[in-house]
Amino acid sequence: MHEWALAEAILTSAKQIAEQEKLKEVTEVTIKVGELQQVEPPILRFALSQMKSDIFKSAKFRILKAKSTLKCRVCGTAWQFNFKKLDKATAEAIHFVPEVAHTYIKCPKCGSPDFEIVCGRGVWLQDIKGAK
Amino acid sequence: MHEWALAEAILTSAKQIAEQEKLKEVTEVTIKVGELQQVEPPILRFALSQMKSDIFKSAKFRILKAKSTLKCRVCGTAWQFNFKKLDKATAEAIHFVPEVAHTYIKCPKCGSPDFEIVCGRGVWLQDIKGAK
Amino acid sequence: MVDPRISVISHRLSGISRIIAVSSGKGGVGKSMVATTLALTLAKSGYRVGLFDIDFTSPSTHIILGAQNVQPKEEKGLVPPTVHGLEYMSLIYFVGDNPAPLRGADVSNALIELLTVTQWGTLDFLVIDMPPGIGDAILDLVRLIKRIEFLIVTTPSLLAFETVKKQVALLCELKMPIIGVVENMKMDKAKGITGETGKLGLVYLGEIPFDPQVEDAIGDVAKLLNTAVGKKIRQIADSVILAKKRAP
Amino acid sequence: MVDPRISVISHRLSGISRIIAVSSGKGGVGKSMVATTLALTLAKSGYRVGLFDIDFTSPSTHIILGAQNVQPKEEKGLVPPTVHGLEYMSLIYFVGDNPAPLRGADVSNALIELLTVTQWGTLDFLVIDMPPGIGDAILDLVRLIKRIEFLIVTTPSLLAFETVKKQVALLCELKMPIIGVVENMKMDKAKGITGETGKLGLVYLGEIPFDPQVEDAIGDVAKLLNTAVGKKIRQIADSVILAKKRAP
Ligand SMILES: Nc1ncnc2c1ncn2[C@@H]1O[C@H](COP(=O)(O)OP(=O)(O)O)[C@@H](O)[C@H]1O
Ligand SMILES: Nc1ncnc2c1ncn2[C@@H]1O[C@H](COP(=O)(O)OP(=O)(O)O)[C@@H](O)[C@H]1O
Ligand SMILES: [Mg+2]
Ligand SMILES: [Mg+2]
Ligand SMILES: [Mg+2]
Ligand SMILES: [Mg+2]
Ligand code: NI
Ligand code: NI
Ligand SMILES: [Zn+2]
Ligand SMILES: [Zn+2]
Repeated sequence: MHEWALAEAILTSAKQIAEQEKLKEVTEVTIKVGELQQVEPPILRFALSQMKSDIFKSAKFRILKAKSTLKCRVCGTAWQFNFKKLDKATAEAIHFVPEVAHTYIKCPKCGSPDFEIVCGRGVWLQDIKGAK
Repeated sequence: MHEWALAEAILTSAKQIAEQEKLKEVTEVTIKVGELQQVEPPILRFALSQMKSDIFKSAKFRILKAKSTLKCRVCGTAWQFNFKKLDKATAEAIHFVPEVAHTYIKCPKCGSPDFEIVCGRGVWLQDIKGAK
Repeated sequence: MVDPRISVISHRLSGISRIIAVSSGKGGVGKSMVATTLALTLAKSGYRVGLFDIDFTSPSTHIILGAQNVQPKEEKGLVPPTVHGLEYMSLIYFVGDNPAPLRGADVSNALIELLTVTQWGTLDFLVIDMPPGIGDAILDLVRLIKRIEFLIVTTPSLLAFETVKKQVALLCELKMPIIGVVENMKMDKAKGITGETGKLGLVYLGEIPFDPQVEDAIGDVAKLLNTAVGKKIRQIADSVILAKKRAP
Repeated sequence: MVDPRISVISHRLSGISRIIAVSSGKGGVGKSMVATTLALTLAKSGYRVGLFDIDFTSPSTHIILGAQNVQPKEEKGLVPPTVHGLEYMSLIYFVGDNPAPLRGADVSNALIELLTVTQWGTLDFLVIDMPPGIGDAILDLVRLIKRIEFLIVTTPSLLAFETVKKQVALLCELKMPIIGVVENMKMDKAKGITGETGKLGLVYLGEIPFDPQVEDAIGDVAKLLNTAVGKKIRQIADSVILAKKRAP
């Protein structure tokens, strides 16, 4: 349940945006979770539902999953990250700090750990809908 | 005339691409030069014309200028870089290595040197047209 | 798309009274040694202290502490384990002894992630052990933790001090508070930097002797606190405790 | 949009016989001292030698060389000035004594720019002085200069050697050639790392004594070459000259 900390970040950030946009009530928050970090939508949703208050009272949380694309800086190969291949401890380490992927994952073509996490890294706030 | 080295890079890179695309002749090369580096199109054009050979014999070089946008990572301010404000030595340093802008330029709002060069940094190869 | 993490960081650090970055443009001047020993000394004096190693690609504090078989606990975030009295956080929990080849953007991202999810709780001091250089780590700390205070470590060598001067110039320009300068690995005959420090308008916090015994104390905290280095840092800790935050 | 610079780098380096990166995961172990003294020694032996300082945010080699009032010449690129017999390139030509707060992506870009425009001409050796850590600089060198050879510097300290081990693990995995390991700042009583180096399958190139005289020789090249450090590096230079490129 370290997702609780991420959920709190989402609510804090969403609240700031809602205030900027002068929303009195937030009806929908769209969140994107990248596959690399393996955040489970049900866990995140539970955390969000436990913490939501005031302007979020009736808010729905849409959680979209984003595939994770890695791209090798040495040979240019792009590939989809398949976390099922990782052992449990490694998967958990990447779950906490996605950047440690550079310690465990190599380019499937040239073996380099020097790849870019093009997309699907962590948790993003994509959209907020509400009433003024 | 350090532009000569950049022109050589452009021709080398354009040639590689032309080979990949199996072009027998290149008719047009579109280049984008960012304002930050203050590369003068006439100088670059002259260097390109001096060096062009074989597949580039009848190539035209289109050189587009790109405004340089800097964005502060601390306060979020985005601004257009105005190199006319710089003294000659500073302008020349940035001309050679655009990143040293971080030594001389500060965010106009908060004074931080921690800004992103969003666009208009250096020299880019935008497009190649030719015949197979 | 908005990165939600940044917004929660100041809240996450809100239970911490003072955040001190042990820093130096130069590598190998003893940042990790000073940061670790300072944190241990403050903890021994009864303060609640955290130690955060953000030299992600070349961490040292876990070796100095002899930290082994510890892991953070997953509980509404990551709760750092207590190591020799310190709430201790490091990337080594996630990479072990393996290399962590991280580019600057990755260092930045990992730092933001750990600041987002680490539950430090209530602390009197959070001591941060920094990587050398003027790169992503220091720029992000300045950007994300406005109230951070810097403790600068140098050696008497011209090579170290010239580099430190640049870092000080940067911090001054950014109006960041500097507690003072520690002169580490001072040899008997070495010409000191007391005067130079004064010229920069900085507080000279004292010199730590070059002590060959320190090597044997790596991994043995009790021994470390009893070396000449440990004893000197006790005095420096007093200055740190008393230091008001001040812009240079 | 294609970055045209990458394509010309190997051509730009084609007149150079050997490219040697003096490297260490750890800061302050003497990379800059070894790189500078090695380059000077090779030049004194009659080789054509370049020295390239890529520790952009904390450069030291210009101070060791006492390089002053020199600038590259703009001529179909940038031609490095000759400093004490070395074709010498550093970011200090462009930033002077001012801080250069560069994030990793900026370090990477500046490195690529300088590799693109620097006209080294014909050289027997290009010695590269590296920043500490495992970040953008080393990853870019490995990516852009496939034939680069590494010379690893460490001290006898556990803190240095543990960090160096990680860097070696990375380089081995990347199949990069390592000339060998130099043990710097060896004190008389210190337990050496000869055995450990052997266990890693690396060549031990020798120990350089800790020599307090070195500080006085900073900025004075003739004096530097005459210190115990300078003399020892003369022997190490012979091993470097003889070393065949070898994957570890
Ligand atoms: N006062 C001292 N006397 C002797 N050795 C020291 C002293 N301070 C640090 N060291 C040693 O110097 C080296 C660099 O110290 P470290 O704390 O790792 O520096 P940094 O974190 O700045 O890279 C280590 O081998 C450490 O054991
Ligand atoms: N063999 C040596 N004996 C004494 N001092 C040394 C020796 N080698 C390096 N130094 C000193 O150690 C410090 C770190 O050296 P430096 O070359 O700057 O390391 P790095 O480039 O790895 O950061 C400098 O103050 C330098 O003068
Ligand atoms: Mg350290
Ligand atoms: Mg605890
Ligand atoms: Mg150095
Ligand atoms: Mg010359
Ligand atoms: Ni979790
Ligand atoms: Ni020019
Ligand atoms: Zn690859
Ligand atoms: Zn700003």
